[in-house]
Amino acid sequence: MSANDRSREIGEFTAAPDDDMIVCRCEEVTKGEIRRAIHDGMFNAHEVRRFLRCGMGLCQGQTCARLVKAIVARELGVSQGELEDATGRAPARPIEMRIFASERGRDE
Amino acid sequence: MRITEHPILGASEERRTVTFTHDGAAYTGFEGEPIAAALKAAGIVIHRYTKKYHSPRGVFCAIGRCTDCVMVVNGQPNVRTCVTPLAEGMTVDTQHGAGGEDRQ
Amino acid sequence: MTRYDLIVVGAGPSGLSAAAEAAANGLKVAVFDENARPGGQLFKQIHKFFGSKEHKAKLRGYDIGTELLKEAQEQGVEVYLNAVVAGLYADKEIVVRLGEKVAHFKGDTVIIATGASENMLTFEGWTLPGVMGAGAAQTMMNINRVKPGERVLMLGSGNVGLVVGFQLLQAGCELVALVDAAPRVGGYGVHAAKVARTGVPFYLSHTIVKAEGTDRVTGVTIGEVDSKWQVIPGSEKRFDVDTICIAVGLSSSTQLLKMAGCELAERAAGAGYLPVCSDVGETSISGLYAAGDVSGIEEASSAMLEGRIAGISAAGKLGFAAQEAVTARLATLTTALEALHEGMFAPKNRGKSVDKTEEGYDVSTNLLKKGYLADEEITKYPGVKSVSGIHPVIECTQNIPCNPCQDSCPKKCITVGGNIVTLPVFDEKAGCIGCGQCIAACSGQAIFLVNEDIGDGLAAVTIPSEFLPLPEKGERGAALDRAGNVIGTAEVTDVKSVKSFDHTNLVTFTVPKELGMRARFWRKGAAI
Amino acid sequence: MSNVSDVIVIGAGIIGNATAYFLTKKGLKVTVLEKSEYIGNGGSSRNGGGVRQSGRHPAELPLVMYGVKNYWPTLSEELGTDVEYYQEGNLRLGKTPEHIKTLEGLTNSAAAGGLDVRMIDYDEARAICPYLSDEVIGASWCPTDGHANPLLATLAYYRAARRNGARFISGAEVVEIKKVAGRARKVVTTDGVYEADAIVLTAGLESNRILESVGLRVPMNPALLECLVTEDSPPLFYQMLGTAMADFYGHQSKHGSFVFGGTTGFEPYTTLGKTPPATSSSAPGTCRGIIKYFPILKDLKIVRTWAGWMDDCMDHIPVIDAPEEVPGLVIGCGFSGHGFGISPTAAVILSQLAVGENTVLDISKFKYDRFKVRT
Repeated sequence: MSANDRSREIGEFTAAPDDDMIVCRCEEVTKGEIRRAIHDGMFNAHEVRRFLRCGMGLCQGQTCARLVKAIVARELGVSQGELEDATGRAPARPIEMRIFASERGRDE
Repeated sequence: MRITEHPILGASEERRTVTFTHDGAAYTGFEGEPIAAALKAAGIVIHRYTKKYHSPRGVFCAIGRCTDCVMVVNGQPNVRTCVTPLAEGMTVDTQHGAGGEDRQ
Repeated sequence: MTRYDLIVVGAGPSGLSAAAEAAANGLKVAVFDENARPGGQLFKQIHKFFGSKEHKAKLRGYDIGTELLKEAQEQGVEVYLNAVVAGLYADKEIVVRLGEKVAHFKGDTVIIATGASENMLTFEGWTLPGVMGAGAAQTMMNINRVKPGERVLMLGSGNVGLVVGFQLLQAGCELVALVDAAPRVGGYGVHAAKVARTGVPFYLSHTIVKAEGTDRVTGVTIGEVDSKWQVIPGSEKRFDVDTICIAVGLSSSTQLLKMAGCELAERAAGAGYLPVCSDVGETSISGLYAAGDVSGIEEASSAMLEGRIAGISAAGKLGFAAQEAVTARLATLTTALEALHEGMFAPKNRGKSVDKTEEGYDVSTNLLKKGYLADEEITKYPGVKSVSGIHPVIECTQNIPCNPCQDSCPKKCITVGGNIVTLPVFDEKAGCIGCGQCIAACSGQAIFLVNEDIGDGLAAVTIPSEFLPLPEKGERGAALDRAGNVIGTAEVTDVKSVKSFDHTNLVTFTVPKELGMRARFWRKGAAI
Repeated sequence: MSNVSDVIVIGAGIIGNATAYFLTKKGLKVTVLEKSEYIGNGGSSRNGGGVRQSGRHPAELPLVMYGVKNYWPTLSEELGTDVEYYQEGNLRLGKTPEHIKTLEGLTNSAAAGGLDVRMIDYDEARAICPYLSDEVIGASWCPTDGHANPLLATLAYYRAARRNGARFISGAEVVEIKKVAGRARKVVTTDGVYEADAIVLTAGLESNRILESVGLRVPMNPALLECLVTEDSPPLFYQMLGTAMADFYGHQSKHGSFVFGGTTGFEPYTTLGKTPPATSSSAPGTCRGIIKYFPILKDLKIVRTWAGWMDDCMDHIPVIDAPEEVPGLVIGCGFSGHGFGISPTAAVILSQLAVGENTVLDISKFKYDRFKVRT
């Protein structure tokens, strides 16, 4: 069966002692929630992120992206290299609307 | 907690002292140092309590990336205190959740 | 729109080097950095660097930063600080936050030198205030001049963990333990040894079980791990600490490269996604380069060379430098970079356990497992010879790219040779005069001067000291061995602080003769 | 596992996932083929989340009204995932008499279609949303409009369809559709050949590349869509917001962050690349637009911006049809940037077309062959 087949058997979700560990510090998403989402069909960090918001907080996944990827890889039994990295999006740091709205050289 | 004499870096340079408040109480720090440094020197390590589980957070990366050290500064929430310079008269408050209730 | 020949993002070691190199070739260059001060991590690096003269070896990081900055400014590089590059867009355009506005700039070439950020790992209590990256602790103490904590546990025995661990001691913090889940010390043995000899215990094959505390860290429990990284029940140990530092590796900060649409790939399993680059650091997008840690984690010394390589390449690409000149310069820089890629810790050896040096000496398992060399094995190495009279004892036992000791000796007692990673050899016939230059020159603080018999049943030992307060002449304290155990009383007979030694003080003490080849640290207070 | 199913759905965006969901509810065996490694990686994960009826093309109005009545209010419960649907109304704002004229035109047309929408003055608009700038002079107001979280809704349909037994295959690009004895039956992908009694094509912009293999084409073009999201903020208001000029639109999400989309005017002129390129001028422009209408938001920090492709149809409404010339094939594409709000209705109709049932609504306006030359 193709590795991309979402009906592929990855085993039942089984509770683990560290399931209540926070993984995404900004959005406070736990390891257990992430593991559950994977068993619900979210087979990569992008889908897990969109489903649970881990990596969507103020820091945009700067700390948790790698941690989430490692959990996904482990749960699916694949190497981390098979999973793509988080995307990079502007702004690299949070920037206020009023600052974004003021462009140097505009209306000056 | 301040390092006044250091075997490699020597004595700390003279810096201007400024006054700021933290949750209403007055403190002093050095002008231009990160807010987080002034707080640390004053023994304050809890910067915020999170939204979902109300758990305490402090300085984690100290270079403005992880955003864990954010506080309400001069009424604005989510200010990264590890990279925001301290200025005279700043109000620095523990952030609860997203903060910003007083933004308007 | 303002356009530059070269835009560099990141004013760290690679970015500044790239900018200086390009500007020296006539390019109009701007460097953007989000921080208030340039230098990236260099100004946090208060230790002396390894390498050779070309790598600015034996200079401290912040001095290299100052030099680089001066060079860039003299070459006319515009350095924008507090300038957050928010995005990298099509046509090599950047949007930068400058104060209360954003500005747009385009570069005919762009070099991304955004460095890396610290990896983290999770354990119970890891979100408590007091748990922080080792880099965070370093920033707090070396830049902000505030102690990150009073009692600290360090997780990670790579160079970052070891170096920051030592710097915590220098800042006056107590380092209660250095812990690593791996069974071997990951960083340079010399870095480990200088921490271990102060009495800091190493716990290899251990990990953090939990951080304790309700509002902040008040303690930590560690435990020994089995071959499957599971904690062995009953192996737990608890420490009172207020701070836990995490040094478990770095990840390249590739966000801007991803935004631009560069091709990224995993070069080795577990290495993370890195930009696919040519030999000179050019990414899959023509004219867009990656240099320094963003293109793969290495040391600051290699980052500087990678920056220069990208800088001269950009100059060649844009027609500012003639092809022959570019080729010649690249050859020099590449040779220097290759030298850093030699030795046991070379990128190619990552994840491998090297058991023998290139010369065939056994690598000390004590050093790898406990952080220090055992007394009985020390004379196996070519830098250590037990001879009469004053002589250097060079406790440098791993192939690392470093050779300042060779040039430091006015009597040519020390030879590293043409291959920079070769272990230094002590030549007892050359006639050591006990000047101590080698002690101050050794970035690893691995050279000592010993006179094993000065009469009266005593030996004299001179050690490098970078701690405060310095002892007084005549002061009696404790002599510690390489493991940090108190082995006797030591009386200070000389304290030498010379400007050219650059804050490495030479402390000479006497100990009973049988301790001359064992005593490697002096501690204030009684020998208990 | 057998590669034969009752229906193949090509494209795992929200339309495809919802179609698969409705088909599995009929007890059918469904296979969903997705080119990307990720489910819902196109417009479904990149849009602004509006579930609007006001401001719709008259032809689409019945579809969205049907969805707002029959699907959206119970969607979270039905799919077992909170899709963060808020039905708090839509304010479309105007600052000039010309704006008001535009809004009146839209309002009249929608009201004629049976929608509860009307023009309101500044005071009434302020009473609904007290944070409006005093430059606003009036607005159109549709109380039954709302918004939902497109990321969650897309994945919720996927999750529910998968739980119902739909087989999803991601990371395999469809190469061609093959006819067998005059009927579309086989789908060749980069990793295999799949076969079904009916094929539903919901592949957005990619649809034309696939349609080519059976000699069909929908007149549509890529158009860029750009959005941004802020840090989270305490609740301020939950209406869906827009302007007469359509310079921005958006809402506050359940999470507290504000999601806004905006346009620069350059959207049709962007090079079609591998990934949709966010442009350097979009976020500044959108922020200027927002601050003019909602000055209170000026200090909110933007944490992320992104772009997506819209499959902009010649007449800006979709093709939802089972074209007679290719039996076995059902097309649902060309949603032109407003597919999210009508996705449940569009999907139920596509599922009905796939099995030859009568559709719940008339689809004559969405026929494949409606496009005619000008003269």
